[in-house]
Amino acid sequence: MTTFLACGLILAGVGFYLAGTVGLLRFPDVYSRLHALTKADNTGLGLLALGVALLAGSPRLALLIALVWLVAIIAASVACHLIAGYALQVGECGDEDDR
Amino acid sequence: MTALDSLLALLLLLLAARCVSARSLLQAIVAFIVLGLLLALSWVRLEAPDLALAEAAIGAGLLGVLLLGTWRSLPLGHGNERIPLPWQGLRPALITTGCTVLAVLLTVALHQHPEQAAMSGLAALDQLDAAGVDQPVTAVLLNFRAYDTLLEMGVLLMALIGTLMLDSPLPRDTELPARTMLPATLAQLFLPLILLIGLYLVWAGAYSPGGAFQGGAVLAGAGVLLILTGFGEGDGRDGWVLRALLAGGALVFTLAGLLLIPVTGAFMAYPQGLVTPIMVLIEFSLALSIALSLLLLYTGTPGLRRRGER
Amino acid sequence: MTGIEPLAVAAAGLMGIGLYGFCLCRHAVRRLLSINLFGNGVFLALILIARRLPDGPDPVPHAMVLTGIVIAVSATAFGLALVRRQARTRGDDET
Amino acid sequence: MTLLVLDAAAFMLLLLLGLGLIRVIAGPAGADRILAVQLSGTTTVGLLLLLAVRLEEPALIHAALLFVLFAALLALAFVRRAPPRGGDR
Repeated sequence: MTTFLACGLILAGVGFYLAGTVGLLRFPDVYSRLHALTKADNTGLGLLALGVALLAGSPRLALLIALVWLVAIIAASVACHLIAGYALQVGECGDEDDR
Repeated sequence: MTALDSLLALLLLLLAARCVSARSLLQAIVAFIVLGLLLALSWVRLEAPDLALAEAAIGAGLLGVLLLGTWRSLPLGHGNERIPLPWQGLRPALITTGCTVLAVLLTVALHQHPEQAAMSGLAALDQLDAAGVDQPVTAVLLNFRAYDTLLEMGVLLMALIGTLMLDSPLPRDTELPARTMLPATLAQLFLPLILLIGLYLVWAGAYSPGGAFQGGAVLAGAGVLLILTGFGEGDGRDGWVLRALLAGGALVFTLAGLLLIPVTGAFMAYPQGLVTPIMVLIEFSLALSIALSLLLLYTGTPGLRRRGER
Repeated sequence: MTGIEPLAVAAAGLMGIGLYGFCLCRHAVRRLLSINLFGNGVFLALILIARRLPDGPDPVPHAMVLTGIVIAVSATAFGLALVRRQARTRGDDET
Repeated sequence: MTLLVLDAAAFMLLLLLGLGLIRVIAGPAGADRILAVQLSGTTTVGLLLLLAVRLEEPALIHAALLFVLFAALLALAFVRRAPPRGGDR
């Protein structure tokens, strides 16, 4: 039963990753792509981590996996905040990195 | 799993080609950073979690940031170039032929399975009981390749001395695009965690993947985080404490090896019963030296200070 | 022999591409990146060889690769310091 | 069955990482590239967690933890530079 639940959660997580990647590729500008990354990706990692934690078998490892997810959310939100601020300041002037 | 390996190999080659052929230097650097991620996955697939840890600490925490920092310090457009494609001229064509032949020969060679390969490893595994630690890679590093570890520390220090003689520190960080408290908060939240996992890796190196180098690299990453979030910066002057810590790893290692010669009769052999405490002492001093050397290699300065301190 | 090992192809390919970049790139940072590509190929090859042992991976190549990573990082950091110094010296000359 | 699901999920994730590389290569702006690098980082972490269970190697969770702890460093290093337009740089 737990195994089925874990497999379902992992597959659902992969589905969110899929949504995130599609969003990254298909959304029109930087700001909407940020959505794709932070929302879908962290939910994906969350569901995946939950599934993996169920399979891990020991509470210590499960807690460690939960910590990975928690740190990932914090890091991703800060990173996206910074990137958004940068994009806003630079403006979407295209290939500014070819300087 | 073979499908996974094939895809991994394909992506590795794709990114390597991108890294070499991208016109802008930034794009080449970004491709190299992503290649580091995939390399970590390759280490996992090749049953080398030690190397995956090292790649995580070095690739994500140090090398990528150093490359980006150096790129930022270069003048506009510096390093943007178009590499000639294989069919554009005689020289590229010849070089391509040579490299392709090399790659094909190497692929063939790597698929050969000669008899009695890797005798050194069998010998080392047989002797593992004699060592004080259980984890094969750390045990090999500390016992059978003690000279190697010592000289590796020496190479790190030499690179640091060379870098300091060049007197070309990374430029001071510019202000963040948005006035925000978030990075500082991030540093305060993550710093204890990073330090904890760094020290844990040094400690755990004895019986699970990890060790002085991985732990030291993680500690250096903590320093880089402090510098990037504006808590610290490189200093043009150095202090004796810092120098002592830098030399500490190599010194403790050599002294422990030399002073115990009267007891054990051999260089770098440790008396029974005292092996574990001596190993722990050596590992921690090595990790500290490695962390500080890597951090100073990043800043390119002989010292460190708090931001704003004179 | 059990078919083609994909990561062996990747190791050889990384060495080939790294050498190509090293020969044809002019800028120092790009050459450093190319050397690192080549080095990563060598590391992969070493670890692949380490797996030939019947009982578990051979720890000696693992230790060698770990040492190799340390040395690659310190050499790259030194190279980048050289590049910064060179750029600064040239900038001083032009002004 | 669990192994099959784990293998399939790992393969899918690596495939998605590869697709995300299109954004790394195509850009168009530097922010897009660094965003795509962040996504590949998170995907790598997911893969590491999956493989940790699949290969029964708990040390991989430590590697995953290191990757997420250092994930923000690259973004920080990237945005900390003078704006390319205007200014004296």
